[in-house]
Amino acid sequence: MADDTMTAGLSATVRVDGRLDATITADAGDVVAVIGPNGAGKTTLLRALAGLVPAAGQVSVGGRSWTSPPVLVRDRNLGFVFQDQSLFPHLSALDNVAFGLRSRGTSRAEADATARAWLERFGVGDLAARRPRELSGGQAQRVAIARALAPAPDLLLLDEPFAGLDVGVATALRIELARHLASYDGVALLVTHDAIDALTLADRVLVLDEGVVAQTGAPRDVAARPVTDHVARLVGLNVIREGETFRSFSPSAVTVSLGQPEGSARHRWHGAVLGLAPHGDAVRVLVAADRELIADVTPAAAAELGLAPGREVWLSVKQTAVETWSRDPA
Amino acid sequence: MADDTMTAGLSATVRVDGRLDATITADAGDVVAVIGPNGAGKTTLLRALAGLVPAAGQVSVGGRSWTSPPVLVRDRNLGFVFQDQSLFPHLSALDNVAFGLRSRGTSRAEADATARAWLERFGVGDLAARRPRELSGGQAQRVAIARALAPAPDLLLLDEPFAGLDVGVATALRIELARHLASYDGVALLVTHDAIDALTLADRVLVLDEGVVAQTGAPRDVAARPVTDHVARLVGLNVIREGETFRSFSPSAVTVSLGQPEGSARHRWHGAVLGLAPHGDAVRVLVAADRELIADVTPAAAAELGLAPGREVWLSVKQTAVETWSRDPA
Amino acid sequence: GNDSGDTTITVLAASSLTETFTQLADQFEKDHPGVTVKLSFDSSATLAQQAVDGAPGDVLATADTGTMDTARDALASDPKVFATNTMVLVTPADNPAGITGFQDIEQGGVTYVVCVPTAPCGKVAAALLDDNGVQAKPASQEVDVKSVLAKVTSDEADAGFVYTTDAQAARDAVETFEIPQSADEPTSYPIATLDQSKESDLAQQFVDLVTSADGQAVFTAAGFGTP
Amino acid sequence: MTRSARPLGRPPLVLVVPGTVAAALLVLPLITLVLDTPWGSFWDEVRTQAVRDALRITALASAVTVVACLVLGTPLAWLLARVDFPGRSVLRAAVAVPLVLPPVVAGVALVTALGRHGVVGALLRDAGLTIPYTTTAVVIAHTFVSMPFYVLSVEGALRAGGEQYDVVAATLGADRWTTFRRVTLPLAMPGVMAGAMLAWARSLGEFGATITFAGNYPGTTQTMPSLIYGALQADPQVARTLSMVLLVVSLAILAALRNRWLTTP
Amino acid sequence: MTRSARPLGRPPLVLVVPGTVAAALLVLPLITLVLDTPWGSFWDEVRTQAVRDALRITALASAVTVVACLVLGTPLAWLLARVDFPGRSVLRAAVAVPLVLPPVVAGVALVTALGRHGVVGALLRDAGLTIPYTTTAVVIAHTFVSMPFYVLSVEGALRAGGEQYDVVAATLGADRWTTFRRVTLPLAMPGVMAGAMLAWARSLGEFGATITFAGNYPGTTQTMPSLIYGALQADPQVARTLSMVLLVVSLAILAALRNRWLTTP
Ligand SMILES: Nc1ncnc2c1ncn2[C@@H]1O[C@H](COP(=O)(O)OP(=O)(O)OP(=O)(O)O)[C@@H](O)[C@H]1O
Ligand SMILES: Nc1ncnc2c1ncn2[C@@H]1O[C@H](COP(=O)(O)OP(=O)(O)OP(=O)(O)O)[C@@H](O)[C@H]1O
Ligand code: MOO
Ligand SMILES: [Mg+2]
Ligand SMILES: [Mg+2]
Repeated sequence: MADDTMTAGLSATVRVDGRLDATITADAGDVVAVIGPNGAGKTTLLRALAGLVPAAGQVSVGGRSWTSPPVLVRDRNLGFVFQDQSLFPHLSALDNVAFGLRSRGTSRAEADATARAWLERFGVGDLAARRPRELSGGQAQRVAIARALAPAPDLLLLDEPFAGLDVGVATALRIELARHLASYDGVALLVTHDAIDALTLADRVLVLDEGVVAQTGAPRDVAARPVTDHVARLVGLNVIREGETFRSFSPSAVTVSLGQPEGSARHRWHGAVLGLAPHGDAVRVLVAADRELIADVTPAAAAELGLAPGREVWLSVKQTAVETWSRDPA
Repeated sequence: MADDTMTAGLSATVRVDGRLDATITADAGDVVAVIGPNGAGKTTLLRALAGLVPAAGQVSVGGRSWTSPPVLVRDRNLGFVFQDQSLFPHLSALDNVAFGLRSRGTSRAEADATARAWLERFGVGDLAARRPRELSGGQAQRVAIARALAPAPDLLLLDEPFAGLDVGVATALRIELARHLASYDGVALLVTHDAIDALTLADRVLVLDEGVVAQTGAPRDVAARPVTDHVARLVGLNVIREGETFRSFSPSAVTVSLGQPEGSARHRWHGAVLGLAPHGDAVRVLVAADRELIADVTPAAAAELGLAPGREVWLSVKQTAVETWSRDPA
Repeated sequence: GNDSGDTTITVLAASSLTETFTQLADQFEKDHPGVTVKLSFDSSATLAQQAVDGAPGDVLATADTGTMDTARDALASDPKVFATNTMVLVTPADNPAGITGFQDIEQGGVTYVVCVPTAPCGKVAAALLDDNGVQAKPASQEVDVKSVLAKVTSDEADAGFVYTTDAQAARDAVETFEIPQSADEPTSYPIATLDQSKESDLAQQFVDLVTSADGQAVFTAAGFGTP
Repeated sequence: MTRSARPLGRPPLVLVVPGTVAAALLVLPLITLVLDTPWGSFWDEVRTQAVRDALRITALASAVTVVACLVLGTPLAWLLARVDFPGRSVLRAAVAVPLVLPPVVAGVALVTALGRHGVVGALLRDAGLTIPYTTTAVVIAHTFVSMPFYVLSVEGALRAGGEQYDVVAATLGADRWTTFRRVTLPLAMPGVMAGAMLAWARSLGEFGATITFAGNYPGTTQTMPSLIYGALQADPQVARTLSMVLLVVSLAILAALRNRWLTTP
Repeated sequence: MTRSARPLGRPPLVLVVPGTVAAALLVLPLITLVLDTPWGSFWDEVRTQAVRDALRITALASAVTVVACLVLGTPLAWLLARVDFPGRSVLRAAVAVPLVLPPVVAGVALVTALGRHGVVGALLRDAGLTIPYTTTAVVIAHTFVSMPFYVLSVEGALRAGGEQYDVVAATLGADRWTTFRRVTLPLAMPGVMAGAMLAWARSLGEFGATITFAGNYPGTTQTMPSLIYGALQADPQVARTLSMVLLVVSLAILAALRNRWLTTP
C-alpha cells in the first residue's frame, strides 16, 4: 500500500467491489502498459482513477492527492480515450477536439487552431467539419485520441487507443504519442491487447488478472517471465506455474507425437488437439492437456500426424529449452 | 463486371457515390480478408452488401440474386458483426444471441439452448444474463460475434471482429471461426487491420484503397507483392511504385548514414527522420524522403548516428535486396 | 365621476344577458360621449366570486338572487331586480321526436336535457319536473342554459328546458312549448354597483339605465318579464 | 477515498435558481389549495353516490384512453417516425391540432363528426349505434383530446432513438413487426411511459370536450371534472373538496407509477 | 440495383391498420368541423377588434409561456433528471399535478395563492403589485397549466439520453454549466422542441384556469378560447368561425416549425 506516498508521478490504490483491487505507481513521464484478458478490470482501473466509478482507496498525481479531499473529475486534468470513443455526436470533429481546450478557458480562435493542428497531426485534418457518424471507425478513433491529448493533461488514460487503426496510422500514432509523452511530465496508462504496444511503447507493464495486479515490471522482464497465461499467450510462450515457481518454453520447442515420447524429454503431456491455425510458416496447435499448451509444427508434420481437432497427441519438451524462475515478492 | 455471373458463392459489384466502387467474387466456403487504410470503404462495402447503404450495382449470393428483384435485408440470411458491436442494449447477452434464431422461427427453448452453447463456446457462458453495459469491451465483442454466427448465415460480414479481444480469446475465436466456416458453404468477409488475420485465416485478400479495389489475390501473394503503401506497412515492407512496376525491400535491408552513401547501393534517398520507435530488438526509423520509408537499425547504430526527429539522413538499399514485379492486370 | 374624455366602466354580467346588455351598453355610450362600457360575460357564480375577490368592475348583474348574495361583501348598493324569466320547453325546428306538448317528454325514446341542479336554471328545471311529477330522466345535465339550447339547436337532443328569452333568441331554430306551472318558478335578475368602482356615479347611471323604462323595454322585447 | 457522491460537482446556481423558481410556481398554488380545503368534510363528500359514480367514470375513461393510446396511438407514432409516406408532414401537423383546440371546440368537432346528425354519427345511428350521452362518448372525447400528447411524445422518443437497432434486427432476419415488438418499442419505453402519463393526466382533467359531446349525466357521463365544475357554480367549498378527491387519487397513482417508470430507463 | 427505398420492408398491416384508425379518429372530427364552418364570414370575424385583441393576448401568453418553459422549466427538468436531492420524487410527482387538475380548479389554486387574499398575493399587494385580472395573470395561468407538459417531456429526454456524455465532458474539464450548455442541452434538443410544442399548444387552447384567475376582460385578459367559449353561448356559428381563426393561425405556425424541429434530430 502506498497510502502516504506522494510521488511526482502517479501513486494510487483503488478498490471497486468485486471488480478491482489494484495498486499502481508510475514516475513522471512514464508510459505504463496495462494488459490482461477481457474482463480483467483494465477499463475499471482507468475509470476509477478518473473518478468515474465509485472506488475506495487513494489516488495522487503530480504530488497532489485527488482523493483527500476528493477532487472533481473536471479538475483532475486528465485525458481519457474511451474504449468506445464516446465522441460528442452533435459536434464536428474539430469541435470535439476543441472542447477540452475551451472548457479550460482557451479562446475559441486559439482552441480551434490548436484542435486543427492535432487533427492534421493525426491525418484527419480534412475531416474537421464532419460529425462523428460520418467518420469511419478508424477516423473516429483518431479524433478521440486527439481530443484527449489536446489539453495536455497530467494523466493520460488510453483505453485501447490503437484498436481499429490501420497499421500505418497506428505506427504514426505510436511515434506521435511517444514524442508527446517525452516532452512533458505526465503519466500515461495505455490499455492494450497488442504485445507490440506493451513491449515497445511502455516503460513499465502492469498485468491485471481478475481484478488484481498479477505482475508489474519492465516490458522485457514481463515478456521473458510471464506469470499469467494471458501474457504467455500474448508473447507466444507456454508457461507452467507451480506455486510461486514458473517454467516457460517456446511453442517451437515442443515436439508433437502420436505415441508416448521416450528418451531425455523430461516434460511430457497427453491431451486432445483443440484446434489448429496457421502461424507464419508453421501450424500452431492448441492442445488440452492438464492445461492448454501450444506447439508450432511444420505443415508437413501436421499432415503426417493427421492433426485435427479431437486427435489425441503427446507433447514433450527438453529440459534445456525450459526457463525456470520464481515470482518476485510483489 | 460480373453482372451476369451467378456463382455458388458471392459475386457482387457495388457502387456508393463518392465512397465505393468495388467488385468482389468469392467461392462457396471462402474467407475473404478485406484490408485497407482507415476510411478506405471497408465498412461501406459490407453495409452495401447487406443492403444497409443505398448502392448501385448487383449482389448475388449462393446463386441467388439479392438485387434483381431486390431482397429485403431481413431475407438476405446474413450475419453482421458491426464495428461498434451494436448489441441490443435492452436485451441480455443470451437474448441478443437468441434474437436471430427466434426471428427466423426457432422456438424459444431451442433458441436459448443454441445461444447458450454459442456463448459457452466463446467463453462468456457465465455472462449470459448480463446486459451489454455490464460487459467489458472484449466480452461484448464476443457476444456480438456469437450473435452473428448463431443463425448460420449464408454470408458472414465481420467488421474487425477481433479488435479489443485479448490474444488468447482472439486465437480461440480464429480457430472457432475457421472450424465454423469449414463446415458450411457460406462466404465470410472479414475486415481487419491485423496482418495475422489476413494471412492466416483468409483464402483470399481484397485490398481496398480510397473506395476502389487495389489488389486481390491469395494472402501470400498479396503479402509478398503489395501494391499499396498500406499493405506494405501491414507486412512491414517498403514498396515503391513506378507506373505499374513495383519494387519492395525489407526495412532491415536499409542502411542509414549521415553522409551520401557511395559504392554499389543503387537505390538511395535523402530525407528527415519523422520518428523512431522500438521494433523488437531493433529501432524502426520513419524517414520522409520523396516518399515515407522505414528502416530498422540497431539501438547502438541509432545512438551513434544521433537519430532523432528532424535529423537529415541518407537511406540506401542494395539492388540484390530489392524485389521487382508488375501488377497483374486487374 | 367626470364625463370628460376617455372613461371606462366595466360591467360584469351573466351570460344570458349577452344580447340585452350589449344593446344597453351601446345606448349608454351614445348617451355619455367619451365613456366606454366594457362587458365581461361569464356564469353568474364565477362573476360573483370574482367580484368578491376584487376583480375590476363597476356593476354586477347576475341571473339569480342566490349568486348576488354571495357577492354581497363587494356591493356598494342594494341589489335591484330588473328582470324575471320563466322556463319553456324547446325542441329542434324539425321536432324529430314529434313532441306536441310538455307531457310528451315522458314518452319512451325522447331525449331531453336540463341544467345541472347546482346552476340556477337547473334548480328551476328540477322544481318544474317535480311539480309536474315527471319520472323520465334527462339525458344530460348541462352546466348552463346555453349548453342546453346548443344541444337542442344542434339536434343532439329532442327537447330541452330553457328560459323564454333563450327560446325567443333562437327564433326559427326551435319550436317552443309551455311548461305547466312555470309561472310559479320565476327567476329574478338583480343588479348592483360594486365597492371597487372608481366611477361610482357612472356605475349608478348604468344601473339606472337598466332599471329605467327604456331599459325595461329592451328586456321585454327580448322576452324577459318585468319585476 | 475516491468514492464521491457527486463526481461531476455540485449543480450550478445558474440552473438551481431558475429551477427552484419553476418548482415554486408549480407547487405553491397546490399547497395553498390544499391548505384552503375544508378537509373536515372530505370523507363525507367522498362517500356520496355522485362522487363515487364520477370517480368510476373518470377512472374508466382515463384507463380506456391510456389503452387506446397504447393500442392505436403507438402504431400511429411509429408510422409518423419511421415510414415515409406521401402526406406525412400534413398528417403530423393534423395530429397536433387537437392540442391547440380549446376543449369545448374539440367537443363541437366531435359533435359534427359523431353526433346524431354528424357525418359518421348519422351512419352509425342507422346501424343502431348511438354515441352521444353514453359512456362511450366520454371515452371518445377523452381519447380525442389526450391522444395527441401521447403520439407526439412517442414519436419524439422513436426519432431520438433512431433506426440503428432496427437495422441490426433486420440483419438478424427479423421482420418489421418482430422488430417493432422486440426492439423498437422496448427501446422507446421511456417515451411510451411518459406519453401514457401525459395522456392519462390530460384525460383526468378533461371536461370541456366531454360536456359538449357526451353531456353531463350522473352515473353515465358525469366525470369528476364535470362534477367539480358544476359544484363550483353552487358551492366553491364543495368544489375544492371534490378537487382534493381527484387530486389525492391521482397523486397516489402517479406516485406509485411515476418513479418506477422513470427510474427504469 | 441494390438501391431500395425500403430495405427494411413494407410496414406491416398490424401496425398500419391501428395507426390509420388513430389518424382517422384524430383527423375526421377536424375535417367535419372545417366543412361545417361558415367560411363566408371568416374575414369579417377576423377583422373585429375583439378578435384582434384576443389573438394578441393569446399570442403573447403562449409566447411568454414557451419562454418561461425554456428559461425556468429546462433547469427544473435538469434538476429532476440529473441531481439527486432529498424529496426529488415528491417534487417530481408534484410537478405532474397541474396536469391532473381540471383547468378551472387550477385557476382556483392560483387564486388561493396569488389572489388578493392569497398567501403570496396579499404580500404582493402590500408591495403594490396586483396580479389577478391583469394580462400578467393570464400569462401565469398559461404557464402554470402548460409547464408540466414541458418539464415532463424534457426530463424524459434527459433521462433517455443518459449521463454518458456529461461524464465525457467532465473528463475534458468542463464544469456543469458548460456541460449543460454545450452537451446536455444540445443532445436533448428533440425533447426540448417537442416539450415546447406541447406547452405552446396547451397554452393556445387554455381557458379554464385563465377565466377563473384572470377573468374575461376584452383587451386585457380575454384570450381566443375565452372569446370562443363566450361566443358558443351566444352564437355557435360565430364560435366556429373563431375556432377556425385560432386553428388556421396555429396550424400555420405548427407547419412552419414542426417539420423543421422534428426532422433535424
Ligand atoms: N456495470 C457493470 N456491472 C457489473 N459488472 C461489470 C460492469 N461493468 C463491467 N463489469 C465487469 O467487470 C469486469 C471488469 O470489466 P472491465 O471493463 O474493467 O474489463 P477490461 O479489462 O476492460 O476488459 P476488456 O479488455 O474486455 O475491455 C468484467 O468482468 C465485466 O463484466
Ligand atoms: N455517413 C457518412 N457520410 C459521409 N461520409 C461518410 C459517412 N460514413 C462514412 N463516410 C466516409 O466514407 C469513407 C469510407 O468509410 P468506411 O467507414 O467505409 O471506412 P473503413 O474502410 O471502414 O475505415 P475504418 O478502418 O476506419 O473503419 C470514409 O472516408 C468516411 O469518412
Ligand atoms: O346566465 Mo347563467 O349564470 O349562465 O345561468
Ligand atoms: Mg475494457
Ligand atoms: Mg470501418
